[in-house]
Amino acid sequence: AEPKTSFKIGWSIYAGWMPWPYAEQAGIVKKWADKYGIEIQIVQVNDYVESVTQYAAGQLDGVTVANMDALTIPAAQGHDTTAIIVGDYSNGNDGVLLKGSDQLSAIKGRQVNLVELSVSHYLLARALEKEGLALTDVRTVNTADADIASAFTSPQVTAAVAWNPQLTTMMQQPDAHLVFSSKDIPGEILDLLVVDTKAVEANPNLGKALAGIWYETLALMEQQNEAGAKARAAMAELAGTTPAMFDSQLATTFLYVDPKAAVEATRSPTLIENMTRVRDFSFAQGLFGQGASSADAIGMAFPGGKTLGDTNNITLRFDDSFMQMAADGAL
Amino acid sequence: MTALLSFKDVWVEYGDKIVLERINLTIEEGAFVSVIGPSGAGKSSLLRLALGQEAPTRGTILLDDIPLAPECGPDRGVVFQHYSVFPHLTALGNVMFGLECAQSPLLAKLTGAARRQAREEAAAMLEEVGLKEAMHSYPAQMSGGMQQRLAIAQALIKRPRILLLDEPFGALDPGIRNDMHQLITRLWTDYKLTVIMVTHDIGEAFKLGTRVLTLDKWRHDPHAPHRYGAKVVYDIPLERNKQESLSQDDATQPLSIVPDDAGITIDRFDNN
Amino acid sequence: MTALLSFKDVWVEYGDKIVLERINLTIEEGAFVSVIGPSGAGKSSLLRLALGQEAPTRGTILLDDIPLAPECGPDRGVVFQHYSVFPHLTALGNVMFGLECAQSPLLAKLTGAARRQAREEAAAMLEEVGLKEAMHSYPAQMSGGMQQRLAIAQALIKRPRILLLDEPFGALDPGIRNDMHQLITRLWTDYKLTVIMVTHDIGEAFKLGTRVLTLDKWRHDPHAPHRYGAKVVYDIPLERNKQESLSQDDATQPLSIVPDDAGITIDRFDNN
Amino acid sequence: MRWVNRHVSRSRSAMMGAIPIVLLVVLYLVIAAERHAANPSDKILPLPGAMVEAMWGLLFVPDQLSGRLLFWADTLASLQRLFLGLGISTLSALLVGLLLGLLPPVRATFGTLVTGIAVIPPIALLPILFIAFGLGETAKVALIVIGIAPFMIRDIAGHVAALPREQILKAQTLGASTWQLMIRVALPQVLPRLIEAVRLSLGPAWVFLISAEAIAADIGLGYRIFLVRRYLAMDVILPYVAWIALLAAVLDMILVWTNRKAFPWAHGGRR
Amino acid sequence: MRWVNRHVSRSRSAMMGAIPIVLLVVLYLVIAAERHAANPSDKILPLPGAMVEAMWGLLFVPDQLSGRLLFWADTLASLQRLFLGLGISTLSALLVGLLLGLLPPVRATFGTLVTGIAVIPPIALLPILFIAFGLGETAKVALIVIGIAPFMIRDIAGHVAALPREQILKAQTLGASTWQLMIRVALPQVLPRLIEAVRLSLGPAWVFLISAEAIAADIGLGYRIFLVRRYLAMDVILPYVAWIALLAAVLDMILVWTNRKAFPWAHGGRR
Ligand SMILES: Nc1ncnc2c1ncn2[C@@H]1O[C@H](COP(=O)(O)OP(=O)(O)OP(=O)(O)O)[C@@H](O)[C@H]1O
Ligand SMILES: Nc1ncnc2c1ncn2[C@@H]1O[C@H](COP(=O)(O)OP(=O)(O)OP(=O)(O)O)[C@@H](O)[C@H]1O
Ligand SMILES: [Mg+2]
Ligand SMILES: [Mg+2]
Repeated sequence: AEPKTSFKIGWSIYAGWMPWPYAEQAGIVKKWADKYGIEIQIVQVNDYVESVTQYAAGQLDGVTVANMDALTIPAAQGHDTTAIIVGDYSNGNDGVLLKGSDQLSAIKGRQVNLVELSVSHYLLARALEKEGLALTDVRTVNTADADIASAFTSPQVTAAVAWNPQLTTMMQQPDAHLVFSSKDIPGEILDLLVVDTKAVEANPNLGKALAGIWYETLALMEQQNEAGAKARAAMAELAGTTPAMFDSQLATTFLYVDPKAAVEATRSPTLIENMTRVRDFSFAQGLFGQGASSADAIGMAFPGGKTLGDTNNITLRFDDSFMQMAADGAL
Repeated sequence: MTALLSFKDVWVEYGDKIVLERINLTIEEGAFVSVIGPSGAGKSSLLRLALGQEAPTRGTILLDDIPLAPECGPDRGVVFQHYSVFPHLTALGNVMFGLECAQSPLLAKLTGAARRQAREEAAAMLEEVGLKEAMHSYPAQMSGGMQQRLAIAQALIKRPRILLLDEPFGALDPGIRNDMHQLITRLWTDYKLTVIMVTHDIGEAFKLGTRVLTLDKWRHDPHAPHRYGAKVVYDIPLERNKQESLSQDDATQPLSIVPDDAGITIDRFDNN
Repeated sequence: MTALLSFKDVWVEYGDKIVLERINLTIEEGAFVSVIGPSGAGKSSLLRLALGQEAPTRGTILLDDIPLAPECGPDRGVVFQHYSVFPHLTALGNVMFGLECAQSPLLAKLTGAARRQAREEAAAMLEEVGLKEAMHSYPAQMSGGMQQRLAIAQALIKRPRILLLDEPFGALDPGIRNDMHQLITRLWTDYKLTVIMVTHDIGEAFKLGTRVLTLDKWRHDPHAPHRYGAKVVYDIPLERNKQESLSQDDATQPLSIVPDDAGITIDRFDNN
Repeated sequence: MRWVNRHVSRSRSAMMGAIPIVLLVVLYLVIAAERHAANPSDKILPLPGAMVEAMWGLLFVPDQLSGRLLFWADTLASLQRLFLGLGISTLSALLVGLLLGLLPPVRATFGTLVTGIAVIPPIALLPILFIAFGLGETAKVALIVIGIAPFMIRDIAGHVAALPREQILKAQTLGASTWQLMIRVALPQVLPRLIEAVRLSLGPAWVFLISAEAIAADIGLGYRIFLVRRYLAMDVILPYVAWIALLAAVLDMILVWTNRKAFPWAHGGRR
Repeated sequence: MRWVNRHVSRSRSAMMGAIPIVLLVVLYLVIAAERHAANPSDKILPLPGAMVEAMWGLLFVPDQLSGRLLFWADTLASLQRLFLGLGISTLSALLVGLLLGLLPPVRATFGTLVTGIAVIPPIALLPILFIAFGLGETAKVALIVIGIAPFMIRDIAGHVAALPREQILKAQTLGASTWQLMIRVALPQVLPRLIEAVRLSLGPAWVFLISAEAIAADIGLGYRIFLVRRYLAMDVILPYVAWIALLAAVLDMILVWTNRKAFPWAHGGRR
């Protein structure tokens, strides 16, 4: 059969993913897609969770997602997923906020609003761990990500975990203190572009085109000149915010602008270390689903043939080959 | 003449209240039956049975010797006591409705020549009931008597085999009422209809009917008022009015012998 | 006697259709005015004006020499042509309603002795109209005539100063109708009510009224049927029935001189 | 016999009503089985076995953290919110609806406002709701009330305004004041319609309840659904939705039954 | 004069209707000013100046990339979805409602199903909905339809079933078949109520539209509201909500007007 040539890539609003819609509107997507003889549609899904579940359900061929969610949503469901771009890690884009205290320890016994079972939940667990507390020491209240900013204005809410752009908004509250952030656990919260393994195996041009788009756009937006500023301003507008706000969000996002750095991060053993931590937390929270009997239930593969967990059930793969091509200028 | 409609040991009960009791009645084709009786006796109930609107609690009703389905159809026309017409149609639309249903099974709307003809026919009928000038009025814009006449026109235009009238002329002044008498008698003779008419006007009952039925409670127990239902207590044939004798004659001649009501309304109160 | 209600150059129009035209009328306290006229003449419209349900297009209506507010109150009682009663109340509840409103401003519900008394009064009134046994029935369980009697009982129990009746006895058989005549005449004399009654029964109009009004179009233009409205074409005082003369007398005596309707209903058709 | 006249007895009616539902269930099973034949780990249309398994824990195994049986705790929490919201809405619909429907000046003054509130999607104004009502139970009940009360008010007001003019006039001739008219004529006649309005609002009420629970909650049927939604755990979502539908259907039946029993006059017609 | 009888002329009515709205606006301004006095950077209740500023760009400055005026593009997209959803719902309500209301066997068979669908909160089914209809326009329109059509169907069916029995009988004696009864007696009489039902559904329709746009969209009024909500940009949200309310109110007025003009018989009573 003819390999599939038309693909849908979903994205949702997050500082580290804004290059995608910009590339689409600036014609970069079309340029690369044409080059590789395929069609790529960049689809915005307003709700982050929905974008990932839609990918898991097969409605999208690729999606922008955090490492933990890639593992617990599509991969845990047996949807064989390949991360072809490691775009950035959160370097302060996620944080724990408290009202009335700048000490993390004050969180004990409080009610914490956050998007449950998300990276926020993970961040909270890591924060509590560092403080010698357990998740049972707080009461979590599931709060939708679009509403968490306004929820935090309510006097009833005294602790919350959120990511950007909401986090920036919430920090502007007079009484809010950032007591823990992803800066404290660098590299653990990764923002990826994942695609359906079968799709990219059947048509590697997809991977090539996406890598081409990504690094061209990153290079453009990193320019410290008028063109770069214009690109960033456009992204800010797409994200519904101002250029200044957007820049401040970028500052807490560690973008792997250089493909070489991305390749390096993907190959480094810390990735395996971090993924182990993520998966142990996920398993403890029951995120692998009812069928999973151990943290090893879901297998992961890394560059260089390294694996983690059940090798017979590998559903999440980190593939550095396309980033490598970008680094080599071979696209 | 043959039996068109027959009631065989028919009872109507609401809960433990007996309304009609052991009604045995045969109505011949072409008869004009006037039904009189005190308020609440069950006259309207009897008409509802004949219409097929309600099924009797016990007993059977035969139409052409076939048990009557609890369903009404175009063979029976009706004017209800609370004359109801279609509020969303003008007078003309109300009268044309029957014609349209018959001639246009799919849309019940006529066009072109057929429409013009139906319109003319309906307009003629409206003129006969004195509503020519209110042709384009909606029922809500009409007086009580006008709505009643509209209901009559609507039923008459179909020339149904059996016409069931529940106090059809109650809201009309004597002049118009007289015209209606002429109209109904003419249609009855011309189309050999069978008419059952409930009325409170005993003069009217005797003037128009070939037979006058009186419904009333046959016994009254003051301690258990609902125990006994109404029966046909008088059944007076009036040869004089029969269609044959009328055919050469003028149907609207005033009747000289209108019985006094005293003899007919037996126990006026406590009939409910 | 003094003028209770006066119409001064009153017109009623619906759009460009003139219904009532230049009505000038003075109704004295204690009068019993019968209103007759062809269907669609505007009799109900006249009552609606007196009730305050509608305001005249032109002209003024005075009650006790004060312009009538377009609002009806407990001084005026009414029985509508399409007799309407409260569907959610039993017969008893319907009749008691007026008493409850008067005696219990807050809840319109009575308790204890007051309730028992109101109940008795209402039951007595129901018995007078022959609904004793249907006391606990809802209107939907009553026949047409029973609902009409209920509406009468409901209006009468309040003994309103002015009683407006629109064909109140239309759905009743002659026996019950006669009882109603007695009842209304008794209440009228006992409580010195003023009654305006629309009827189609000319005998009834002359039997009960102290004055008979005939409403009709005064001119008819076949090319512009709506151009002319109805006026009072006859206004016949009947000294004989006046309250003074009745006080010792029996009000229900049959009248010997009932005029033929031919002279009164002038142009029967095309009144609409 | 013409279809309009084909009366269906109550027992047959129940049977016939079950047919399309059974058919839908069968259709689901067939499609689910097919999908599972193609992909045994399909999560979108789970087979009954998976649902039973997933629900078992929620139904009968106490939660580790709280020690509660989650399913029942969810149900209880949601029903409590629902009934509170419905109750407040019904009362205010009755009150405001009567005033609005009966009194032209009140209608003129507040009709536009009620329409305005009715058409403003409350979920768009959540931030303001959070400020006004906080994030606890009040906010959830408030969302239900704001979501359905304006609709119910308008429905009741419309019904009151449509009462036959003759009745209003007649009541006045019988000496009824505006207040008496309201409580003795309009109120009792509007009660059957109020129950009808509650029935019609049940669906929207659940919608707002679930939206509220999706936004911020730690228990409730809607909370659970939105929590497991991210894993596309249809084996939990579908039984939960079915359970909601069942609860709502039972409520609906109770309301229909109440209407028939409580207001004989509205149903004792000639039919 | 008793309050029931105080008729209010149309022009006065418009004036009186404006009063509470003006009062609310004033109340808002006072509270907002107070909050700003306490905290000049308060974002939750922005002052009019901030709103004008925030809206200016959306209203009049073309978007850099797409060249569209975002506000108008949002409005257009949302209205398109709304009208499609309303249209489909109205048509199906008319069709199914007539059948359900008029034919007892159909009611027996499908009544339960419609009730069932009506009480299932479509929000709970969102994941399935997006899977079934994709992330495009279809899913959004479908959510509106699933959200409001069952309600409208039940309302219309109830209204048809409540037509006076006498009319149905009379039509049959005049020779009307079931079909003719449906199109000539029930259909025209139910049309005014259908418009009423559309009016009552406008609010819920907006709710569903906004919910759909909140989850998967890249344009639309709801999308914009949820997009900027991350920044607590009430200076955009409030004007958007006001705009939605205005659009809905205008629609409502058009419907009322249509009802009066198109069905004179339903309003030409004695009143
Ligand atoms: N809303 C309206 N619009 C237009 N015309 C109307 C309206 N209401 C009443 N009419 C007309 O006013 C005239 C008088 O009506 P009214 O009900 O007063 O007659 P009536 O004398 O009581 O007749 P009936 O004896 O038949 O009851 C009628 O011709 C009627 O068509
Ligand atoms: N749904 C019902 N439930 C209980 N009783 C009823 C019901 N319908 C009618 N009845 C009773 O049946 C009796 C006969 O009613 P019907 O309408 O046939 O009387 P009628 O002879 O037509 O009286 P009228 O001359 O007053 O119209 C009445 O006493 C009435 O109370
Ligand atoms: Mg009768
Ligand atoms: Mg009249």
